Amino acid sequence: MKRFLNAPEAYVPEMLDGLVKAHPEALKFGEDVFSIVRADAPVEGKVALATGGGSGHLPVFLGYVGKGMLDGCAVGDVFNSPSAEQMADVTRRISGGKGVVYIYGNYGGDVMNFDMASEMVDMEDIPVKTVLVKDDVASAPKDEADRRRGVAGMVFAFKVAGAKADEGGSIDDVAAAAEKALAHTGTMGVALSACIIPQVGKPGFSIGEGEMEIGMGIHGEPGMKREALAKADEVAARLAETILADLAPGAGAEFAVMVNGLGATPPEDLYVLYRAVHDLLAQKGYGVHRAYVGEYATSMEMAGASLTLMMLDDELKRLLDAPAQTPFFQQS
Amino acid sequence: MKRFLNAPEAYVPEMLDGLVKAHPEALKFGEDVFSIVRADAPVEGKVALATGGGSGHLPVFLGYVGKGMLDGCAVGDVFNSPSAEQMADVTRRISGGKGVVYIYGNYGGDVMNFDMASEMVDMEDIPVKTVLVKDDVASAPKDEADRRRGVAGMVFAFKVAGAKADEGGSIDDVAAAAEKALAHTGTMGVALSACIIPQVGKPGFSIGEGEMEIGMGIHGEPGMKREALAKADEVAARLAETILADLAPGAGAEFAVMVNGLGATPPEDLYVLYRAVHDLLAQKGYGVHRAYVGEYATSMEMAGASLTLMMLDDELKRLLDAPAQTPFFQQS
Amino acid sequence: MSVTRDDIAAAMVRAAAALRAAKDDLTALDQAAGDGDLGITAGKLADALDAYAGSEADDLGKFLAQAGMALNKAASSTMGTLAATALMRAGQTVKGQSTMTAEQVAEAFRAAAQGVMDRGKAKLGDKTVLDALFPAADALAEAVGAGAPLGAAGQKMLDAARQGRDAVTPLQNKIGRAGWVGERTKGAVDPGCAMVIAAMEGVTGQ
Amino acid sequence: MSVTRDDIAAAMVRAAAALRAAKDDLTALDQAAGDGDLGITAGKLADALDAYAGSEADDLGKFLAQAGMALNKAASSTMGTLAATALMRAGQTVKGQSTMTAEQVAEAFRAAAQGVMDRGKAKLGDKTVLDALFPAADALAEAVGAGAPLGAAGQKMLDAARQGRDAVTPLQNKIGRAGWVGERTKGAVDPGCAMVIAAMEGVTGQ
Ligand SMILES: Nc1ncnc2c1ncn2[C@@H]1O[C@H](COP(=O)(O)OP(=O)(O)O)[C@@H](O)[C@H]1O
Ligand SMILES: Nc1ncnc2c1ncn2[C@@H]1O[C@H](COP(=O)(O)OP(=O)(O)O)[C@@H](O)[C@H]1O
Ligand SMILES: [Mg+2]
Ligand SMILES: [Mg+2]
Ligand SMILES: [Mg+2]
Ligand SMILES: [Mg+2]
Repeated sequence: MKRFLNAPEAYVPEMLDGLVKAHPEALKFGEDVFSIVRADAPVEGKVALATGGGSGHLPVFLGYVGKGMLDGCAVGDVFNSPSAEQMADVTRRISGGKGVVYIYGNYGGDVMNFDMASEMVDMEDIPVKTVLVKDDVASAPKDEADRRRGVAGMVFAFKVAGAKADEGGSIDDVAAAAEKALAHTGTMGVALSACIIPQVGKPGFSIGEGEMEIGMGIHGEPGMKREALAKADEVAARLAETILADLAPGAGAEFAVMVNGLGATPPEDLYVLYRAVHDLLAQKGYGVHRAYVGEYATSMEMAGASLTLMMLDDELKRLLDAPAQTPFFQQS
Repeated sequence: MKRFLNAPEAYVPEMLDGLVKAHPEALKFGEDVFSIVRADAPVEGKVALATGGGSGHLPVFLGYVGKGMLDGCAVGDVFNSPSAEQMADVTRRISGGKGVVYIYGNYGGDVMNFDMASEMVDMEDIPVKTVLVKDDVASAPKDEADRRRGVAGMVFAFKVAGAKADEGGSIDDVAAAAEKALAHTGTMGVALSACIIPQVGKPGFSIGEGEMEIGMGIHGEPGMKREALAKADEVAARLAETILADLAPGAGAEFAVMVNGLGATPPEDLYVLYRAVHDLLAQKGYGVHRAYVGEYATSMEMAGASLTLMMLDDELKRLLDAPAQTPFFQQS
Repeated sequence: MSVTRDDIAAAMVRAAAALRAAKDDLTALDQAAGDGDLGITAGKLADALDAYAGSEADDLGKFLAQAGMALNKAASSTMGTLAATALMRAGQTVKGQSTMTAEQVAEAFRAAAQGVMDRGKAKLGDKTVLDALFPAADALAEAVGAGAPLGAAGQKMLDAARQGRDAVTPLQNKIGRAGWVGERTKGAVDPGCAMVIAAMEGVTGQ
Repeated sequence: MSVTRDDIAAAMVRAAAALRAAKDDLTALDQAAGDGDLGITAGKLADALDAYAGSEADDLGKFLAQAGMALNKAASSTMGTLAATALMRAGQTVKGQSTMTAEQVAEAFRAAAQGVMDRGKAKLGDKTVLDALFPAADALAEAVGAGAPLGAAGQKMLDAARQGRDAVTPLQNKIGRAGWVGERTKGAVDPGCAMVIAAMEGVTGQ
């Protein structure tokens, strides 16, 4: 394992300790290191946003806690849901009197625990609304979209919903903004190598030299097809065409584009992919309103990338363009 | 090669095309794609800052072109200096009447070409001052510091000098600010795996499973020692102690700390390293003024990390804290 | 013959040992059909059970429910959460009691299975832990109803769980991470079934 | 016997072919003692020389100097930049001329070597291209001075370059990327020496 670790069991708490030590102006711990909220939480009079999920995907989830995006995050062990108790703790600490919106990926463990958490805080009169992220178009066909996984598209949901909350939106407005963003968002990934859960110590699968897996999830969930590694332009076209078929944009549609690296893929390669996506959209008469190229939702040392497209209208543009300041995402 | 590429020869121009397409509000091309300047260049009445060097290190060098940091960058092929002609082109396009400061890493090809470029523009009455970055404490002993390589510490030099230029400093002031930052900065890296130059197609060296190379450079230049991969805390201590011995800080010194990932190393692991550095500095009675954890100077898919420490005084703090907006570096 | 707090605590310790012993097998099963963390989850559940078994509680209901909360905190992946839910639901059936009869053990088990179904919203035949739990709950209730002592009834329960597991092995997982693996799960043992059976083996000593 | 533009152009094409043939060897040498890009540089120089050889220029001085600028644009790593510098300096010695004598070839070569030294600021014995270039320049001047025809003088030049290369092979590189490799470079052929010798072999046809 080509990694910097101490005891594998200590990996997540040490990482969290380091993160809060590096960003004390932005983040603070809740009940324990697994519950992290904005340094200025609770923000009174604002709908609060919480997320949560397993570790191993930085900046997802924790990295988006900050002004203009999320108020708090419950953090689990690598690829493991946090507990309901931790989620409830985050919820209590960020609640500013206008309710809390949960936005998180559609994974069984997370769903069960967030459901338990919302039952707990419901008894304490904190209203909660839940928005499940299911943007991975490769994870199930469109008519079974409820089975889809949540991947990098959640970052757009965090951004849009966070801006709506900053604008003074109600809990329903904020949840609706997140739902709207997600209804217009699709993501698809391609993996070139596996990653290692420190406590397991060896990869759960392998991808041969010269192979790629199209549609793989960010925990190594199997994709649509294992095939020969294609040229960057072809890979970009495969991802873009599949997402576009799913979103079915109208003529002249404008997009936010995210080319996300899974971990080991160099930023240079991501720009080679972005170029192909940009040119393909332009050829089809579509526009790019904003491009995000970099690591937004990772799988530790996995090599690979994902493409996310969000179709924009004026409201989504405004919410996407609003400022945000988090340890991993700054926009002004 | 687990990478997204088209023709290897097209790698750098395609990457640059993608980068400018993704960030049209920030960047524009000069004479060709290898010469890139701020979209609003030249900024009249400000000392301009230029850098340059081989590709394969994003965000270094190009990613720091923008408000508060650099005005332009000459870009070479992977691990190759750009040409003198490209550097001269960048220089002409960013010159705002107060002169141009070159800040770049101490590598033979770059030095020769920047020297040629400054001879060229000197004939056109553009005054140039050169600041060489030599922050890698592992690359030569302190009494041969002129032989040292320039690595991630250059980012602090860009930041400090860029802020000085924004404050209205003269060409001498800006160069002096960069020199001052660098005189107080040391970096040391550790690599866990190699990287591949696309046109070569295979790694130039290899690091065995369970091994690390302490002190390796960002092009795979050999380090001080090949040894068994140690625990994260030990690695962090090795890097920090070596740099501290070189910088010889006074009691209660305050630092800017950068834990930089070389490419394949997960952000989580970088925070595990940061935590160890933070605690070690605290134990010695030193303070952390600002922490930067992430990918700042990479080597494509190389696994590994570097630590940079900059000892701060009030002026350096002010210049470091000033706002900056570039495609890869935002601070407000 | 009635079951006391100490009996339950001893069963927890036996389950913990069995879970710990099954770690590597569970990791391998979950690597094939999921994300490979089930061995870690089993280890965490084992540690949490061992740590909890010595706790005091006013009555059996609280003893079980608090055990569930401890498990959820320690291991909150899908199986950890379902295990926690199971214990919390079981606890609800014996609130205020300091012992429970064999019939009440069977009832608590059924409530636990139902809790897992409510929480996870899976159906029988989706190839999850439910396909081991429900047949086991039925068999236990039937045997106890027919007057069998708990030891013999436990054997029936375990047999039924194993049969349930084997019955769904040829099928495709329909839910959870394994649901995304699709076709390739046909013929593979469901990792969650394997985990509850390991725990039952520990409890029954068989 | 005088050297014309066409002679120089033909020599460039021969050098290009030799550099291209040496690519893989140069990559391997530079992987051991540097960053492994010298084969790429050699390939780029070869392409640039081929592309330039057909160009027109007013005189030999411009023909050589402009070749240098073309090389710098095409390949600006250390060796590319030094090769470009060499041609520019050589060009300065024959400004305005349309042919050059054997003596002038030797002078131009020495100026080129001195240009490389000025640009790179290395010393003899640092184990760089200088350690092949200076002995070669001396041998060429001596042979031409003694009245040898260019072909025979070229053979002496090449022999001297090879001897220069071999003489520094046991030493440690002191400058450039290889300088950081330190001890491990002892006994390894300097990649830059290998490249200029390949080019000279192409030019002399030996
Ligand atoms: N909705 C569900 N209801 C009941 N059991 C489920 C459900 N989803 C998954 N499972 C069970 O959980 C097992 C996987 O557990 P675990 O590895 O903890 O999941 P994950 O890693 O996806 O959180 C599966 O083998 C299956 O038996
Ligand atoms: N300062 C210098 N002066 C002369 N020759 C040098 C100098 N530095 C390096 N060289 C030569 O350059 C060769 C390496 O060339 P190249 O691979 O292009 O360098 P890099 O990749 O470091 O830019 C060395 O083998 C050496 O002969
Ligand atoms: Mg899991
Ligand atoms: Mg090089
Ligand atoms: Mg699992
Ligand atoms: Mg080289």
